[in-house]
Amino acid sequence: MEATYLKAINQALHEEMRRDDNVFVMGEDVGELGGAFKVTEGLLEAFGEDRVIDTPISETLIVGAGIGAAVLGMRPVLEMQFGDFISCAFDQIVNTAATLRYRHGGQASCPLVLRAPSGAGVHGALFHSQNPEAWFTRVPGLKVVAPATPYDAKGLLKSAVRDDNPVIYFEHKRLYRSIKEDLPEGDFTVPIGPAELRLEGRDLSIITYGGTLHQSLDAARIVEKEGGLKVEVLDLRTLLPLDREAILATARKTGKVLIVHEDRLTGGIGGEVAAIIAEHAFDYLDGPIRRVCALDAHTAFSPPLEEYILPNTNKIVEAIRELAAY
Amino acid sequence: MEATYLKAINQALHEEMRRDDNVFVMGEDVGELGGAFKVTEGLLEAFGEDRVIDTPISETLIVGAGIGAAVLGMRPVLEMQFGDFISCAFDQIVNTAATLRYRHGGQASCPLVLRAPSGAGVHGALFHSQNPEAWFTRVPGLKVVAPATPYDAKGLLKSAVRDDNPVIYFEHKRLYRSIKEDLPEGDFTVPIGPAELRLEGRDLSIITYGGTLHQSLDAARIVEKEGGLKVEVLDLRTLLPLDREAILATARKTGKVLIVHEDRLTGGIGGEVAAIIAEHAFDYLDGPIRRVCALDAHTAFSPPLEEYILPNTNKIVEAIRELAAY
Amino acid sequence: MAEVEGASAPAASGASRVEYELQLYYWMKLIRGFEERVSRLHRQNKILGGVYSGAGQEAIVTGICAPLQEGDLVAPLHRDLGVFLMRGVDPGRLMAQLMGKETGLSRGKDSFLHGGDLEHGIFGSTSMLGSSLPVAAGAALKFQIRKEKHIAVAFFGEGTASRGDVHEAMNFAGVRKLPVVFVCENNRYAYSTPLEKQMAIEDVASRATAYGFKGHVVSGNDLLAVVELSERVMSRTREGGGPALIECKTYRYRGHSEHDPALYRDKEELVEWESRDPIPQYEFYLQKRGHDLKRIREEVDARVNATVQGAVEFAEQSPLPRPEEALEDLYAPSGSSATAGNPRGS
Amino acid sequence: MAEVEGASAPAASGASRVEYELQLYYWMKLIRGFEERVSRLHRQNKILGGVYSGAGQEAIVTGICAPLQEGDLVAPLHRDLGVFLMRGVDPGRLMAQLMGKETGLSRGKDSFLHGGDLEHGIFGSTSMLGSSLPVAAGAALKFQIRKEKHIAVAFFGEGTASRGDVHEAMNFAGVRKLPVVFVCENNRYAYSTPLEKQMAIEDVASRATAYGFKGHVVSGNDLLAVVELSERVMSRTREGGGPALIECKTYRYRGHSEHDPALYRDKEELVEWESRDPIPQYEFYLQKRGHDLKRIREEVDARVNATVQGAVEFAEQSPLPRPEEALEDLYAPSGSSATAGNPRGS
Ligand SMILES: Cc1ncc(C[n+]2csc(CCOP(=O)(O)OP(=O)(O)O)c2C)c(N)n1
Ligand SMILES: Cc1ncc(C[n+]2csc(CCOP(=O)(O)OP(=O)(O)O)c2C)c(N)n1
Ligand SMILES: [Mg+2]
Ligand SMILES: [Mg+2]
Repeated sequence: MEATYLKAINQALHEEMRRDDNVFVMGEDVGELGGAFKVTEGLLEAFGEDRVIDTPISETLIVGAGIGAAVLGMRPVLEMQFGDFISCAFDQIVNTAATLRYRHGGQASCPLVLRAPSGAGVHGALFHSQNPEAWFTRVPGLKVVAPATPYDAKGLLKSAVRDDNPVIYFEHKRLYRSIKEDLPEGDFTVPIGPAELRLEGRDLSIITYGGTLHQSLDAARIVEKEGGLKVEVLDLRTLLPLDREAILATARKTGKVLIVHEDRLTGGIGGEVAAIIAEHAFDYLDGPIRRVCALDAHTAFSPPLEEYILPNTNKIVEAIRELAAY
Repeated sequence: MEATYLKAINQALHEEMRRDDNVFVMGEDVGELGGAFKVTEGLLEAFGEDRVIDTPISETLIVGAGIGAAVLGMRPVLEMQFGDFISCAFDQIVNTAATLRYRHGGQASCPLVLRAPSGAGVHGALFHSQNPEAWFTRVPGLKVVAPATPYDAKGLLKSAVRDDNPVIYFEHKRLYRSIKEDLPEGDFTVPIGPAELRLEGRDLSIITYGGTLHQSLDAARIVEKEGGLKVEVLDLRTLLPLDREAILATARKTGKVLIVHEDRLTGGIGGEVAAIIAEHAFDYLDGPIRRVCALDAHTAFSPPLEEYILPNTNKIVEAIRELAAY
Repeated sequence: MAEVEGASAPAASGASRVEYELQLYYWMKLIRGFEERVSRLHRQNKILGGVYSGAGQEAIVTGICAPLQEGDLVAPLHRDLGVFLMRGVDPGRLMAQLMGKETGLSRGKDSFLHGGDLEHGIFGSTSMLGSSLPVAAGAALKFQIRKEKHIAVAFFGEGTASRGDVHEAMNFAGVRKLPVVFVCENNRYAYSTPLEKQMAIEDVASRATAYGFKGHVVSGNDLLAVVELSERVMSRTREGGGPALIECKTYRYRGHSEHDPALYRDKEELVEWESRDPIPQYEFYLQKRGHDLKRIREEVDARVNATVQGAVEFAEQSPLPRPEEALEDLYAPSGSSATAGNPRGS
Repeated sequence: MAEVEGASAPAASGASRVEYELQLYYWMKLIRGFEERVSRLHRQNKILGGVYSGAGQEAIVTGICAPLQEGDLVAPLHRDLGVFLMRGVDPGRLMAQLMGKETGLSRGKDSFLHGGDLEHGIFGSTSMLGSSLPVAAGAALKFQIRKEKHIAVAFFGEGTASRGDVHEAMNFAGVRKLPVVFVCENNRYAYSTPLEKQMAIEDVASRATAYGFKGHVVSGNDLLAVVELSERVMSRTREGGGPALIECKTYRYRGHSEHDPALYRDKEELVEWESRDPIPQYEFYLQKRGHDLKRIREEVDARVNATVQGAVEFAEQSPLPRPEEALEDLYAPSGSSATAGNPRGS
């Protein structure tokens, strides 16, 4: 059955709530409204007010209370109305949740999912366009995922709900209604951890995730058409822990690596990926490791500015050409 | 006159408050107590209650109110009692302060300093040992400094106070009383931006900052003594913006780079530094870029655990030997 | 417990008072007219991104801003477009801001009301609700330290009242007796979330006592009442009387944003509140005061139309920013105003 | 406004009540004895890191924890070591926790009281003051959703009351009428910061009304009063009566931490409060109830000494963790308990 990225998330929520009555949903306007993006639509009708909880505007409370319920065996799926507001719950995530098991001598766990609609390209400006993932990928105790397709969106959310650790789930707003995919009937999951090779190639590797996967694939097709270049495209999917083996395998295979993400260049995950390759696949490299990312600015509002800041297919094509020619 | 790292910071505060009566200090227990570490000692007596302000336990308020005063021309120097609690003020820093000028069309500025005692190695455990710097080095609009010597501590703090942008100033707790230096009489500053070459070498470069500078220098001396290896040591000092030229210059000169920091490996600043080198000095590299950092865990309390997690001179020596032999 | 404060005639009187009252009418109508145009421009795709209408709540902004003086600092929230107009921001620049034009307050950097204008004493708030209250407290701290007779004003919704930032700001304001006035626009909804899911009490104002200052409740649709109260409260705060909280009971006419049909609300409720519209209420008052309402209304409508039309034309004719400007205004030139302090000693 | 609640004899009576009252005495003495030993061990460098003494405040922990039941969840803060003892955590494991030993609650991972023990219904709080209150609200939410007759209890200091987390937690608790009791230990100082710099009101308890529930004030040095109040309040909360806030007025004997000589405090003040020490007060009560105090005191002292000594010996003999364990317990094995839910469907 064909489903949009948004619908896939919604389906995963319905199915997981049906499967396990420890699962409940909590956030601002997730009930009758079905969330600002309609991701939680229908849940209130199906599962009632005890399992679909509208909260006050209190991000710290949302995460903190989620933790309190989770240590007692519930499986909360929490929503930040926009991923940008995750900054308001920062302490609870990086300190209370991430250290919980460690502090309790391994005798407690914190099985919660924090859904955060993130990403730019929708005229969201400074506070509705952020890509906060790299704030969390440096925090042991957390897992971080960022699906790029409806299949992964559904499968990774199911895995996240079933995982006994706090998982931050970044869903890209621009993908909600812009991509569709046939999903298999019945239950399926996508494991947290492994990256996925989206396109096999031999000349150059693109390592990416989330919103820029599609631009990367487009760029790969363009350069193949125009010059026969075979670009390999690796979709990280899980950002913590990183799939080091897959990263190193593609780097060793092609010898040329282009890292692409919508998050800013400086301090984005690309730096970590580049460092892993520069340490562990150095001998295989045939050229510099390049990055195409958002420029080091806030995501400005006005279209010419936003366009200038964000990565896009053209910028990726350009970088592929340069790197291939190296 | 000889001064400890702590005393150097204290002197800078006294002198800047004397120089400019827009400068004021605000935080928890900064007044009569002189702060948890005595960094603000004597300020209350010298400048009175209007300029040395004890706040309630409200990190968000401290930073938010600092912003409000700063946009009106004051120059607040704010203190987090421990850098770890910066997580409680996260939103104000990364969203209100960092975007302020951008949002106001360049017609406003936010000249505040946020002092954050950070770092491990003092049995501080999970919540009194953190190195939060990399959360902020990915945020345009902020500046981030991390002095490693009394001279830099004083000079960078003075520059930070005089800077018209929000500057996060990480001072390493372990250095407070453990290092001393002769400081020149009179006013001097250390500019925000440039890294400092602490040791010239030719065989290998260590790029580091903060607490691990001293361990790196020790390690460099050890390997020189034992085998004549000439290690170059670059102290970043400013973490945002990074001194790309100095980073690339040392990498091109020696061809072998070891990045050392006390912050964790994954998501630490080392990844960004490695990526810059792997992109812009690739042709000069004679070996993999290596990193010696804290392991990817929280900073555990029990001495054997803490020691295992943190970088130290031995681990650096080890890595130098391996990389030199590459 | 705070009680609803009754409306009474404004304190001053005479010719200047009459003019002032007519000016209030103009402001309220300008805000409504401007915002209606904004909604339309949004439907026409000439304004992108989120648009949040303050329709129905105009009397609050008008009444709160009327007694403000130059040098005061105001932090408006997403529904307070009127603050910009009342503080003297050029309507054309404001419209340009909403359209992301180079001539807008943020030069196209941020959307809608997140561009501030310190020249007119407006702090541009982020989207993170409540985060502007600590900032307002800090501005008030500056006024206090410097012994300036200014006040800071922070607007917030009843939903925003649930944020921790609001608590920290009010507590600090109480401790230091800061010259800050917190203004809660209680329109009974936060997006789809009704009051009773937001708090277990009826009046946000009653929280002021938890911080050692006074909370006031007023009908936010009664311009006279709001003005009278804000004049009184602000002059007390300005004279060193410490912080205050004013809660204005009101109702949001439109959806949360222009994207929101607001199906979660009872239609009856909307009709009921529309019958308390602040504009006819105030028109009735003007009539009672002996004004020729028909004439005044025509005059004011014409002025409003001209102003709004002028603003739209200015904004539409303004250029978009150049792409490379995306990298400007991130940082102040280092130390550019460091010498603007009061250097002492060597 | 909350008033100070008077002490009265505990509700139940008879033989079991007598035993219970003696047990309370033992607990209070055990807490004091244990903490005194901790301070000494810290001076001897056998306990590293920050050590925060609850000396002078023992009646609070004792009185609050006494009515708790198995399955309730408590989030103690840094001065609430007694919570661990009263909830049945093995004193040896607790001492091992403080010494960073393998047998400690966190297996050496965290220091002092940040190790939790869910088996005994103790959530280990982080250092970030106030952050445990939302967690306690969430535990209470679970009890509510599951219709379990349990309660959550969160301790916090009057300084911590200034944090935004506290506000968000209490507001939510009020809205949902959660079974949670917030316990404020108002010892008049937060590190060096006195009450009047922390808040502009006298009673933290009076804030409860801002969230739609009741605040109670009690002398935290009067064990009987605390017990009586907590029994009453908790059984009401347990039966669905919603949240409550109990404020215990008390005083911190020692410095903020063992490193702090607390020179910022008036010595007179300390003497005054020492004269209200909870232990002699309670001893006087026991005597009035006809007990042979001398005998009881000797017995209890001996038991306390033996327990503390045993704990120290256990802890000292326990091994330190192996270095490589630093990388253990960061993650739960993926999905290890995922099937512990209630699988429905296929
Ligand atoms: C911290 C934070 N959380 C959530 C949001 C999303 N959001 C924007 S407006 C709004 C409702 C605000 O309600 P209220 O404060 O009552 O103001 P109103 O919109 O009714 O004027 C929400 C939830 C936000 N902007 N910031
Ligand atoms: C968020 C946060 N800010 C600051 C601190 C540092 N700190 C630890 S205890 C303390 C004082 C706490 O005072 P109070 O809540 O009254 O508890 P008490 O120590 O008096 O029992 C402070 C400021 C902290 N642990 N967490
Ligand atoms: Mg509202
Ligand atoms: Mg206290």
